[in-house]
Amino acid sequence: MLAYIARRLVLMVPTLFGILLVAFVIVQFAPGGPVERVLAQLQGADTSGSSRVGGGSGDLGGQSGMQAAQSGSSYRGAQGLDPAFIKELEKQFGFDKPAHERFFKMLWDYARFDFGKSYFRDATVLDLIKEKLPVSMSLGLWMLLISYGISIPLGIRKAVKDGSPFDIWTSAVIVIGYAMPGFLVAVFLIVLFAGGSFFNLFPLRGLTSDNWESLSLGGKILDYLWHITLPIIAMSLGAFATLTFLTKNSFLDEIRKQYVMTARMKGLSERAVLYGHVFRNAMLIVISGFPAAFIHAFFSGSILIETIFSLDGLGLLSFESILNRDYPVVFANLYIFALVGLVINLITDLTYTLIDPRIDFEAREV
Amino acid sequence: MSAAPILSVRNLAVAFRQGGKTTLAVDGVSYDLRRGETLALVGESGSGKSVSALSIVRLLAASQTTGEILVDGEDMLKADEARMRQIRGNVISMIFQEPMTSLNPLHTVERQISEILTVHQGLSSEDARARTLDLLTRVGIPKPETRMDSYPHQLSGGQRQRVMIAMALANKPDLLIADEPTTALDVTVQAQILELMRDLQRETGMAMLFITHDLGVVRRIAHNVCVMRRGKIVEAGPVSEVFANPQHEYTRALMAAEPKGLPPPEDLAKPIIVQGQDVKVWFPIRKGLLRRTVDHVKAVDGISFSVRAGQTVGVVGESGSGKTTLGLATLRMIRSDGPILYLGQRIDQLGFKAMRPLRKDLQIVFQDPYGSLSPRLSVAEIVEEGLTIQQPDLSWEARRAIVARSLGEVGIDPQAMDRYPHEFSGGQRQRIAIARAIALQPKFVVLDEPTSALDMSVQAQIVALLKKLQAERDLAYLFISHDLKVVRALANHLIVMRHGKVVEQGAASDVFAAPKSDYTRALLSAAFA
Amino acid sequence: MAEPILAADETLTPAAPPRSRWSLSPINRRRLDNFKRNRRGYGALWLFLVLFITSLFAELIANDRPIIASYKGEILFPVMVDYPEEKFGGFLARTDYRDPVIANEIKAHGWMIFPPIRFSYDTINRDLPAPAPSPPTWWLSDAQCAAAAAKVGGKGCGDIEWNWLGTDDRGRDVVARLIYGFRISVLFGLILALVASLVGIGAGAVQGYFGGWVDLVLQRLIEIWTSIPRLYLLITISSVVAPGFFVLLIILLLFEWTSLVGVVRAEFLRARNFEYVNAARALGLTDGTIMVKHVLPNAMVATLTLLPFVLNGSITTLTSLDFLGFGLPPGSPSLGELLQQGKSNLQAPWLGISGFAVIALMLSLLNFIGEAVRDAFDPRKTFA
Amino acid sequence: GQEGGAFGPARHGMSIFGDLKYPEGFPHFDHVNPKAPRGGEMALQVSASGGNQNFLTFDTLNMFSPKGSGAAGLGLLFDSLMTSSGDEPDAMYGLVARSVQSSADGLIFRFALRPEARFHDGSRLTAEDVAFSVTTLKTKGYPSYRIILKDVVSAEAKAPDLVEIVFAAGRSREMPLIVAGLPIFSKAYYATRDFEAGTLDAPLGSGAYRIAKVDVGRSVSYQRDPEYWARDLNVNVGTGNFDRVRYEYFRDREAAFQGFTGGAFTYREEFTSLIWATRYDFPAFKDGRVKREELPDNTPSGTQGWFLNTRRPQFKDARIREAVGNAFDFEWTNKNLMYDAYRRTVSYFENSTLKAVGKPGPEELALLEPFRGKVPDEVFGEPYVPPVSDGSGQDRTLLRRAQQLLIEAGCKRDAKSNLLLPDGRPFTIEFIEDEPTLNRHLQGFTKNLKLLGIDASIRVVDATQFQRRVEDFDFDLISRRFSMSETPGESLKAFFASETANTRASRNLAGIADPVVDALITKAIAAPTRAELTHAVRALDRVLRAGRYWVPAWYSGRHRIAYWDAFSRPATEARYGFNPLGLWWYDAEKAKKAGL
Ligand SMILES: Nc1ncnc2c1ncn2[C@@H]1O[C@H](COP(=O)(O)OP(=O)(O)OP(=O)(O)O)[C@@H](O)[C@H]1O
Ligand SMILES: Nc1ncnc2c1ncn2[C@@H]1O[C@H](COP(=O)(O)OP(=O)(O)OP(=O)(O)O)[C@@H](O)[C@H]1O
Ligand SMILES: [Mg+2]
Ligand SMILES: [Mg+2]
Repeated sequence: MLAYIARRLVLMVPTLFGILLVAFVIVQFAPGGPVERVLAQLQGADTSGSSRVGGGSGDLGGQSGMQAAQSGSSYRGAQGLDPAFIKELEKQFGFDKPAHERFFKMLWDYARFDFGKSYFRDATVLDLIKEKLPVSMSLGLWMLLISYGISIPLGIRKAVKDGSPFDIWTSAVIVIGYAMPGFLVAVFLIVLFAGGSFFNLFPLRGLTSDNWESLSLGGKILDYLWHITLPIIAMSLGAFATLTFLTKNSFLDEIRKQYVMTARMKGLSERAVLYGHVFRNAMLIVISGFPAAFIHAFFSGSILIETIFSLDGLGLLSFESILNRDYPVVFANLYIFALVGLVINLITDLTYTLIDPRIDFEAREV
Repeated sequence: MSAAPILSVRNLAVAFRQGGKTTLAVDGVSYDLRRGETLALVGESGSGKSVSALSIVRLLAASQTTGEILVDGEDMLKADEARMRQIRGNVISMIFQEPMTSLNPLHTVERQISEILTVHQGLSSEDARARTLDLLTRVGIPKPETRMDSYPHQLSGGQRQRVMIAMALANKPDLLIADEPTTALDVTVQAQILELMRDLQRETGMAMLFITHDLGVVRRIAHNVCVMRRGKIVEAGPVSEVFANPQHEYTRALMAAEPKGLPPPEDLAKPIIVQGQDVKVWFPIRKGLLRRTVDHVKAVDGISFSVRAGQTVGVVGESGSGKTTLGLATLRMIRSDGPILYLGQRIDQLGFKAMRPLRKDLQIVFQDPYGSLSPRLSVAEIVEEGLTIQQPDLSWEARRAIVARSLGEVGIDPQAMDRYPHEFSGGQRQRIAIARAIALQPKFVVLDEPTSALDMSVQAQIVALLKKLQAERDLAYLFISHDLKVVRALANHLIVMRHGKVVEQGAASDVFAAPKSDYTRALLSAAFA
Repeated sequence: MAEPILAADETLTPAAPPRSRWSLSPINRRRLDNFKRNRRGYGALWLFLVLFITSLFAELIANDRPIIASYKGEILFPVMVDYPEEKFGGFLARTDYRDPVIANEIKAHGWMIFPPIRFSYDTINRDLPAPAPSPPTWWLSDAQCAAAAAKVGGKGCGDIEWNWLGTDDRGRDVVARLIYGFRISVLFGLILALVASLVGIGAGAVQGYFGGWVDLVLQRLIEIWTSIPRLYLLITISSVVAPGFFVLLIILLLFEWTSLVGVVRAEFLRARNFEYVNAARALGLTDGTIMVKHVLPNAMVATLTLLPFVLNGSITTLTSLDFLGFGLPPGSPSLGELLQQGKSNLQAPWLGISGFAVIALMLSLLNFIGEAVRDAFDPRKTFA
Repeated sequence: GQEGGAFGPARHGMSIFGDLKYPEGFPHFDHVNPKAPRGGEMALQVSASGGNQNFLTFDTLNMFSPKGSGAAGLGLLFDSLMTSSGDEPDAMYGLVARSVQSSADGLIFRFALRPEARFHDGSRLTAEDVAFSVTTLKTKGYPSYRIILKDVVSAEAKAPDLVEIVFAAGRSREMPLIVAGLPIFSKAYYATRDFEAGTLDAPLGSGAYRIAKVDVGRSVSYQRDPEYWARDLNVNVGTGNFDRVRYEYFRDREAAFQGFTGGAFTYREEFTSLIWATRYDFPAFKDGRVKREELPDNTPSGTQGWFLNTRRPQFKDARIREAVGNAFDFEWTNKNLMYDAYRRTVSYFENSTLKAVGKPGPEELALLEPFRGKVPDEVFGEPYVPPVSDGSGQDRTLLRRAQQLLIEAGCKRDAKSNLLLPDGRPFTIEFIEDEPTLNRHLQGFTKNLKLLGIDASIRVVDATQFQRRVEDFDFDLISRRFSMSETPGESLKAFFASETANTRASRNLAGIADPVVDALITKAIAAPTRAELTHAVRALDRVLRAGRYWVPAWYSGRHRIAYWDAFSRPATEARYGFNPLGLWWYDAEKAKKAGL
């Protein structure tokens, strides 16, 4: 096993190289780069695409239908672009150098975990990620908790009661929940509970109130919960389906096996049989997926929900950086998440062997 | 003995339904069992013994059970689940017929046994561990400390069975249902286990419902016996009476049936089919999170053997001595050291692909027939599978005809061939496994305890079949068994194993007649006592 | 003595009556029976098939062209053939049969039979009673309809053409869009889900079954593959070719298949240790057969469970691509677009609700079917 | 000796043509309420962006650097040399500058500063600071500043209260105004700070407001500075009446609207006819706590429309271009998709005095006459106005006309009725868009084009890619909106001159290359008076419209505003400066009624 782990760790290096290389090449082919992004923004276009997500704009076109004109003084001089200016921009973004040079510089920087700064924000990539992490974590961890906490027991119960009315109506509810698009629910919730028309009970935006600093600990917790209620509801409606059905079906598969009979014969309670014996056998995928799900919870993002509730999370960050051609952020994101992903994959694989001692990863030569 | 029966079964009937058809597996069975008494349930394989036993504790899924099952006067069929939980494992314990598949594959031995102790007796984990260790010692597992952390798949068949037994006895139940509890055990261990049960019976007044096909065992421990056939009890009574004076034709047949005859003498002129030289299989013992190898289980430790065409090499020896491992290594199902030759060609280094063309000549009947049958394939599909390799152009009908014949040969109603494996009895599954191996027309077959779950009559039939095939096709067998009677009837060469090593080896007749080592002698005397 | 007993009782009946070419083997019969016994699933299958096959003929159900028309004695099939307007005395290159001028002309010289819904997915209802998105016609008062009705010489809502579920924000009939949208979503989803699962299962199976370097290398390749910045790939590709049904399908396929690999690989890693897999190997079966017949059924549970969701996921993906503008070409009948419109038109609940209802229905049906299939292959499933 | 000739007199204000409505020492602008009470709060959303500002979020308090997204309202922190009057198109009056004088050639401007000008930290605002601000914005500022300030040669402090700005020869007409409107930073403050840094430290300004509170990405509040040095200055009388100004950010439009209905902010300008028409039915509106108004917007509405790329073979022929325009049924679109909220744009200078109407007057004729024969004759008649349809969405008369035009231009149909260009290639049109907003409106447009046999399709791409294609003129038809100035100058070249027709990334999207247009632009740029400018531009408008270079879209001409009823406003509107934040005041009594 040690040898295997070592092999996996060593292989991470070429893998990361491959990931960066492929991404780099693809990015080279993408039409329009940071220079165009700057120019587009100068023309008042929404380069990040977020206004598309946040709802159509007015009837006039232009960013959010609002006056994209440059304020007061500057629009008077609406002029063409100076080629020298474009050259200058290219230099600023390092595009005066050939691609391979840029690539190897990036590799060298990344090898030292130096991710550089965003093209368009005066912040290092790591700072940006750090800044967005709380939002993503909040959403992710709660979602994880809720989805696992509800889906697994529910799935098990459904398996036990397979075919009963309980099974049927829960299926219906879950499927309908899944079919409900989160963004519609979110908007619906906002109208219902956060607008001036019905109940103005919940906040519209963010994770905390602006007076958060001055709250007591209990107040902080309440404030926080108050803020995430709506986004979490909107996100979680669809979160149960796959896990519940997976649990149910895996359980159905195991539940009539001989060893379960043995466990029953021991006089174990139904719970002990289900959770103590069947669970581990049935839920290889689910359990071993947990570390990954857990880590992913820190980085999860949902562009739409983040937009609707004005939560600035990693989902929006990576989406906007991609459309904005903010390559340092794009590549650093890619690199960091890929690295995390590789480690998670390894952990997941090791969990397999912990769950089922018969599992190994060697080739079967016999 | 107290007068009120602890178990009283009245008119029990169990029916299975599938595909619109109803199969009556148990049909109006009635018997009583008193405290301190042992009732033996014998009968034909597939006669409903296991089903009737399982229905007592209501563990039969997808079936309709009617009648009355009174345990201490309480009708099990009417008790609710909570009550059943109190009863199971505490009042009634059960040893399942197939120990190989009855253990939770992902729990260690310790956990499996101590669980029942903590649940019903509320023992602390240390106490439970101590008790577990004690139980394992008592069921004859050597060096139990080292076995506590093993998973079922790391145990030999007999060891697994003993873990089951330890589990069942852990709580000193009032009623023990033992479904073929000693099939995977060699005679000495078997004796030890029976002794243990009897001790317990004396100590606590435990009643035993003992299902077996080994009439010797019945004679040794049972007070009463019921003979079952086709879901009905055809004869019942005190052991001594029934044995002395069997009334029913079937009982008489059963008693008389015994694998008979002797194998043809070894013909040293025939070519050697399979040969092994100094074969070694060491399993690493891994510890810790990183699963480092700290030691080895030397399951097979330098064994040399050869099997000729038309020859049967019997492998006997203590449970856990490495017989199964040897068999697997011979067919290159596990990695081994030391040359293994098939028709003079070394196969011990061959990979997956290179072995494949040879596979149809080298077959195996696994010790755990249930585990070796794909649960989602019908029996027909399972048996037919090998044919598709051997004779890929056969039509569907032709293949089915062959399947039907093979099944018929091992005594299975071909009409049942479209059922799934779990819908058969233990003995039936074992025969399906045999049918599968034989359908391929191999040159060499490893038979790992192929008759352990079969009643005498079927056993005899299978032995006869094996002999017939051997004679027809010059088949070579590596025959692993605890049942020395069967071995004597089949094997013309014998290897006696212990702790992974050969204790004694030679022509079967010689070994049976004049065992050289003490171990062999002890074994033989226990078997033919 | 044992043998006679056997021989006496167990008459060897012929295995089965000879099988005709198309009939199922008994075990498959049993599986099919099991499938049918799951009444919900069986019903769902029928309903789904009916809906799906009906939607395949969407052109005959909701269209702005007559199915058949007779003009000056000539029988025409406008659904299938593009007739220039000149044919009917007009001047345009295409004929709009809904245009009153043309309609009257044809009626004057013959007849035409329209499909039950006289809108296609991209037909703009030009005589909207209220600005788009305009409400279902039955929701309106006669006063609201008056202006539109006046054009056809009527007075109230009864006189105008009905939009049963209203129109979307471009004045297109929601029912027509749902019909076409259902078709495109299901086709897209089914193809995507099936191909992706096949490839994904294949890759996962190979990895899990063989292990070793095969696994190590494939896993690394997949890791690299899944890290490809998809949005850039999409942007790049869509800058070369206009994204349409097949382009999107292929692009999504490139990535979708990886979603099942992990699950299947895990199941295979586990199942390859099972005794019956060893037994199959001992039989000398090929790796392919072992994987498909013996190991795969274990992985099928997860796959079958996830399949409806993969299918639905493709709709969601399409939706989000629509959001970003990389989705189906504008104007295509996409359910995603409808949902999106639902969000930006809260005053028009019929948009969001009908989109959601169709997706929920589709997903429920697929789920029920999936459950029944699972039942069919579950050896222990028995129906009382 | 001075370069550039003698300096003119020092004046209290300036405008492009030198005309000033307000005399020196005027007490206050006409459109203010000099007695407006001060106090209260106005909370609103950003509706126009400058510098690096973004409508959806902010992450820095530096809006002048290229990095990050600046918070809204940061302009409130800074004074400029001069400030616009609001009821003249381009006049500015001294704020920090006491007076201004310019050299005879108009390339050197000297601003005399008020000695009392102070930064918020109490330090004096000097000429050094002004010079620093101009040069810094020119070299390090947000690109739009860098581009505009190209024509500034130098900015120098001649004395603590005298700054001299030198412009390059051939500068655009509005340059001095632009410089006079630039924010003024403290040189000392930035001596220790990086000007480009995307910082969250409140920058040092000198303006009427200071930053009170920042909640990154969500809201930023300003507090009126009671010590503001210029609070009683004539240009400031009656302005800046709110004690607090708060900008709220919402990433989602619906969330923002709901925020407004719930009172999270109090003033909202509506840009979507659909919301305006359908969503104002929430309780606060129904019971009168929220008011809704449409106020006239008299500024040029901007040039929005679909520009036809004449570089493409499809659009070489003006007849074809007109035919395409005929396929767009504005009347139907306006009624059925936009609640009749808009008016058709007909001119490039819509909603301004520069728009050509009726037959050309004598002055215009004088400008046009030399080109008779080189321009279509219609130029001398009524200017071209896009046809008005019958509102059916598919006006057969218009389509027939289009059909005729196409045939006249030499288009034919193939066997499958697809339209072919005169050169025999199929006629295809692809609309590209960088956001899906206009797809709704295009639906009917493309449908009609298809009826004509043209293979029309819509393609939405991401903004950056869009930009690339626009720069390369790689499009058939493209929708854009440009802001037009009331006093256009050099910018006309960028839009319409042949010199820009083939310059990459220019704004001459249609690729207009017409010597007549060039000549008229030269006339307009050289116009010494507003009247002459007006005639020149109107003449230009006629020629451009005759060229059928675009399918004009629509404009509103109104401000649709909704607000919680807590405000009052001056009786007279500022014609050119719609500025509720600056000119309205908080009415405590109303506010109480509205429950604020
Ligand atoms: N789930 C099931 N569905 C249908 N038939 C079944 C099922 N389980 C058992 N049977 C049938 O019931 C009969 C009795 O089975 P049972 O297991 O009780 O036999 P047994 O007497 O224990 O035999 P053995 O000695 O071989 O273990 C057999 O013929 C078997 O095929
Ligand atoms: N995978 C494994 N890992 C570790 N130890 C194993 C493994 N398989 C078998 N063993 C050990 O090897 C020894 C030999 O096992 P084997 O199954 O060959 O015994 P056997 O002779 O067949 O016994 P039985 O008669 O009980 O079936 C046993 O002690 C067993 O515990
Ligand atoms: Mg049995
Ligand atoms: Mg064994």
